[in-house]
Amino acid sequence: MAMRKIINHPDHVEDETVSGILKAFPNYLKRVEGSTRALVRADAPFAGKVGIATGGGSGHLPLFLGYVGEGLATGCCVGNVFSSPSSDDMLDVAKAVDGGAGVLFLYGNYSGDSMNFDMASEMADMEGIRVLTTLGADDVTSAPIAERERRRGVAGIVFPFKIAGAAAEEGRDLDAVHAIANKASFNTRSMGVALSGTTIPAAGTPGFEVAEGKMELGMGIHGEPGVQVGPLLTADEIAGQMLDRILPDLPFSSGDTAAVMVNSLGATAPEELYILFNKASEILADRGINIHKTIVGEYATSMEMAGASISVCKLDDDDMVKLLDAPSYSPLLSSQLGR
Amino acid sequence: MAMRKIINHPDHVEDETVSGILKAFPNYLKRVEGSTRALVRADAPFAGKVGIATGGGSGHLPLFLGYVGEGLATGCCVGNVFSSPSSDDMLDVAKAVDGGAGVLFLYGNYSGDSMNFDMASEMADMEGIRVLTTLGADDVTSAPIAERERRRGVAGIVFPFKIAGAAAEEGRDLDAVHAIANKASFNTRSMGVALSGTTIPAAGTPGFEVAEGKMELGMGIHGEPGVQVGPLLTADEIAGQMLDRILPDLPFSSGDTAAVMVNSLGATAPEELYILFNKASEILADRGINIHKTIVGEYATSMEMAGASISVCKLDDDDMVKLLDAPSYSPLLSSQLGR
Amino acid sequence: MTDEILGIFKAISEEVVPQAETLRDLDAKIGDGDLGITITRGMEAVMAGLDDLAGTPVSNQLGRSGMAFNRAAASTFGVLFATAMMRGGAAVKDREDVGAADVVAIGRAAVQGMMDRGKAKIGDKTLLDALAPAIDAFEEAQSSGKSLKESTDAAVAACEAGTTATIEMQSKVSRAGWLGERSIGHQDPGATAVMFMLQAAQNWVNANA
Amino acid sequence: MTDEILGIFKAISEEVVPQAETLRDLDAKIGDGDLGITITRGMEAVMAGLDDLAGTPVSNQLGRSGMAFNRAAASTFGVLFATAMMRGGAAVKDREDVGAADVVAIGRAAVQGMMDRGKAKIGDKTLLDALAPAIDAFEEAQSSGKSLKESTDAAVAACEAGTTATIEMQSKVSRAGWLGERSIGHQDPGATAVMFMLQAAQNWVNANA
Ligand SMILES: Nc1ncnc2c1ncn2[C@@H]1O[C@H](COP(=O)(O)OP(=O)(O)O)[C@@H](O)[C@H]1O
Ligand SMILES: Nc1ncnc2c1ncn2[C@@H]1O[C@H](COP(=O)(O)OP(=O)(O)O)[C@@H](O)[C@H]1O
Ligand SMILES: [Mg+2]
Ligand SMILES: [Mg+2]
Ligand SMILES: [Mg+2]
Ligand SMILES: [Mg+2]
Repeated sequence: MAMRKIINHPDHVEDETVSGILKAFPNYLKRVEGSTRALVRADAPFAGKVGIATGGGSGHLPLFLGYVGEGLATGCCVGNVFSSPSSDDMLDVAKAVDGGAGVLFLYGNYSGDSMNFDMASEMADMEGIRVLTTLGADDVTSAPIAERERRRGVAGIVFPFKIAGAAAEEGRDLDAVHAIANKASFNTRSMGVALSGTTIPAAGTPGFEVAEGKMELGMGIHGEPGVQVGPLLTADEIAGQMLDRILPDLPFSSGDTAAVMVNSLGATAPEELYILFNKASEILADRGINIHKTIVGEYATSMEMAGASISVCKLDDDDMVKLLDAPSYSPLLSSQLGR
Repeated sequence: MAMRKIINHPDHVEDETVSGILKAFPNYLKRVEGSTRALVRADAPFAGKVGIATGGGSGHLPLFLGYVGEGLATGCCVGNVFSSPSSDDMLDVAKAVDGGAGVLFLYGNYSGDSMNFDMASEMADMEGIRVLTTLGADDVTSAPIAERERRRGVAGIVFPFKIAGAAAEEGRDLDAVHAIANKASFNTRSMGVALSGTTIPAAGTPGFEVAEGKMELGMGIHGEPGVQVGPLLTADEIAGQMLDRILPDLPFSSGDTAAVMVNSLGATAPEELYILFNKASEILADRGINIHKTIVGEYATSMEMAGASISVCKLDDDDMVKLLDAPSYSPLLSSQLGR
Repeated sequence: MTDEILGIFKAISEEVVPQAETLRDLDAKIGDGDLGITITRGMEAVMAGLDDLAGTPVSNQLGRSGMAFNRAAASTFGVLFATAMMRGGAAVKDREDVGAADVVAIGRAAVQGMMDRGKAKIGDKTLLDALAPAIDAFEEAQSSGKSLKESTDAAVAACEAGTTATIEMQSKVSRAGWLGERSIGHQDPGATAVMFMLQAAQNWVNANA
Repeated sequence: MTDEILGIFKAISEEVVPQAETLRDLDAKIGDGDLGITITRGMEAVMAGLDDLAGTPVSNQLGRSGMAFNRAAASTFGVLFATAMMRGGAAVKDREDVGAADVVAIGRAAVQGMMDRGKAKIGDKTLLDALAPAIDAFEEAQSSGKSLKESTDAAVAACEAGTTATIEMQSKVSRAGWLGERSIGHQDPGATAVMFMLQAAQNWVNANA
């Protein structure tokens, strides 16, 4: 085994991870009966409240399971590393989180996930559960803005999680939760840079590589090719190039209020993230954009990939600000999100 | 530059990191006037309360700066990557966190740090500030138990931070805070495993390496040699070997109550930590040790080093439990510590 | 063909799983490289369920096999395979006996189901570009009175041509779509998987029909 | 020697900084490899402060230079160097004129200061094993009436022997102490740095005294 990974067997990574999380925080999560990969809050469902179900491939912690919590998602299904969970598990989660007010599916825009979630949504519908869907589709480099529905979802999904989670917690109805989740998703733009690849345990060798001293701008979190491979630039240059693509895309304009996230793809250290933020905040200030909230850390990773992403979410109004600032809790997340 | 790091210049890493943190959380930290590397809580000092000053080399975030916060340390001085801060900065922090009840120096046992802190302590004494010192010295592989005072401090310092921080917050006097910090430190034992090296930016090349497919058990967080280099074992075997050395060392016995931490040295993903914890919790249960609190994540890193450590802290009595469970907050830490 | 579909699945599995490496490599070029493992895990799950399906209606055999595939290997290919089987099965629902004459109805329903699910069109560089021409060719052969064997040969030939044609296409959807023009020049992995499956079915027809 | 100490610091810096690589390599073997950068940054900071110290008492020149070193390059070596200079300076506090006869008092105070600070003993494989024998040899040479130059030569010879002797020692303290027996066979980096410094001082004496 030529991987730098602490595991037992490549085929057991996902189940042992889930088992470890359940043992670490037994009061926080439970398995849906009869399923190993469908997990919901220990106290779910919540009568009269909208349930939020998420899910996606393993290998991205704290995504997706870590976003289950108070003021966040209500349940999650866990796929294999970098693979979609199955529609069966999604249906199980939908049923387990439905408190009678319907369910929001909130996940990243990848064809495997979305086709499975769509199938689960049809099955839930047949069981009398109303489901609406919001996709994270924040990566500006994955498709032009005119084809936004093709864009993949990356770390920026943090904002819809927080905002929709708070709206559901407040007791808003499904249409309202869906509307604000869509708004948070639409208002979020992200871009990433990768400095190394990552190895899927079951594959054993890196699915893709970035040569030392090089970087790939716009690479996806499973190694989807980016827009530009070149020599590794400085932190200030990287922050500049990212914001040069992110800001005109929405666009973010002078006078706007925004939340900013600098996210590590895994191996990149907090020190580097703060160096990036140091420049990013300067650029945003120069452009007249007011930073209401800053989030820096590991929020959406690709195992041991080296790299980082910047996400910016425009906060249109006081309601979005209030929802973003609402308390939330998950033991897999930083205190930064909690208050 | 053949490093996989997002930085501007090797000599600016530390200052730009601090600057980014201050910009990200302006209400949380402030610089001591006239110093760039001495930082304290924005609302420090606290009249009548013991101040807790920490510090150490950069490159270990969230150590050390991230442990400044409510119910945690009051101030911190920041050294260059893997280097001690200077006694001047330590003195500045001591003066800035002293609320009239004296100051506890709490940091990891490395000769550069401890000689500088000792010097700062003598200078503080001359300025009429009473200082007592508690060292983190939890790495069981660095010296035999008979020479515990020679052991280096690693991730286990989290427990004295939480426990002494809560005691200071409660208003206990310096001797009491010192006594409980010493107890928490003494009751904590750790061991690490490294799967790769790390590159000091100013050096440009890895200070040490671990070949792919190998691991080094007991390696220190700056690459200090461990007790055994060998083929990379499975997660279960690693957890077993670590606990086999940790548990007899205090010793931890059947019926004991403990807190457990599984910490990533940087590149190692949360998934792997939970796989380690999955086995560690099983072993502890088998030995009759009751886990009161579980902490899993990045708490003490070595930049992009791949590897992990396990720490176990024995909770002697209800007082220790209460202090460990007390609320605390730092934006650089996980919600796991907060409640 | 009542339990014959089970034999065809077995033949497909036996022939396609050894080609997983090829699919992996193609998917690594314009996708994420998991199609090899998807096919392996998915077909193994189908195989594992076959015994339980013996004697049940074809619609059930198809639908349950599709679901088993996706449960074991959820993915774009998996959910499309499941959808195709469920919708194909639905086209012959409640029917005791299903024969060569039903292949077109099953195939059309499968294609339509996958288009509904995946919202891709012909020419978007997907497995549809392998499957749709195969159904067309089979239908044409049947309506001009060709035998099952001849119709199958025509279908596979059209499938092979369709698969090859994906090389020059630019992907418009899903993972490969993010590559834009850089997707041109690579044969679509999903189309190739469908081609391998139809070739296996063809071998089964030649040996058994 | 009033401002002469400034000249000596300059000579030390000019001669030792180019040897930083050697110190780095030695420290990489049984420490953390930062002694090269420590010496470079520390001595540069000393140099930068020299002009401001001209004309001030020797005790101040020593103490302030030591502090400047550690502020720029805090570390085990840095804090020991600072302690040595402060304590050495204190040994001649309030003295207008300081000469060769004071070297022993300064040296003894410096050694004692470092022992107080670092709690190491002679034989623990540290810079003490280079410096202490040098002071002893200087004192003996002085008391047997040797010249400053001869006394310096004797001190440096003892220092070199002491430094070489660290090779066979097992470290008992600090970073190298964690290596236990594996520290044997490597020359102590801190002792080597002290040796380089005394050799530079010796060259200064030969050229200026
Ligand atoms: N929207 C779609 N409609 C039909 N087929 C599609 C669609 N998207 C992708 N495909 C097919 O799926 C194949 C990839 O399958 P798979 O490897 O499972 O995808 P992923 O790993 O991205 O989930 C593609 O080669 C293509 O043939
Ligand atoms: N306790 C001690 N007392 C005296 N000298 C010491 C002591 N510990 C270490 N040293 C000296 O310091 C040298 C290492 O200095 P340095 O590289 O600054 O250490 P570190 O990088 O560990 O802070 C050693 O080679 C040794 O000569
Ligand atoms: Mg996939
Ligand atoms: Mg050092
Ligand atoms: Mg794929
Ligand atoms: Mg050193």
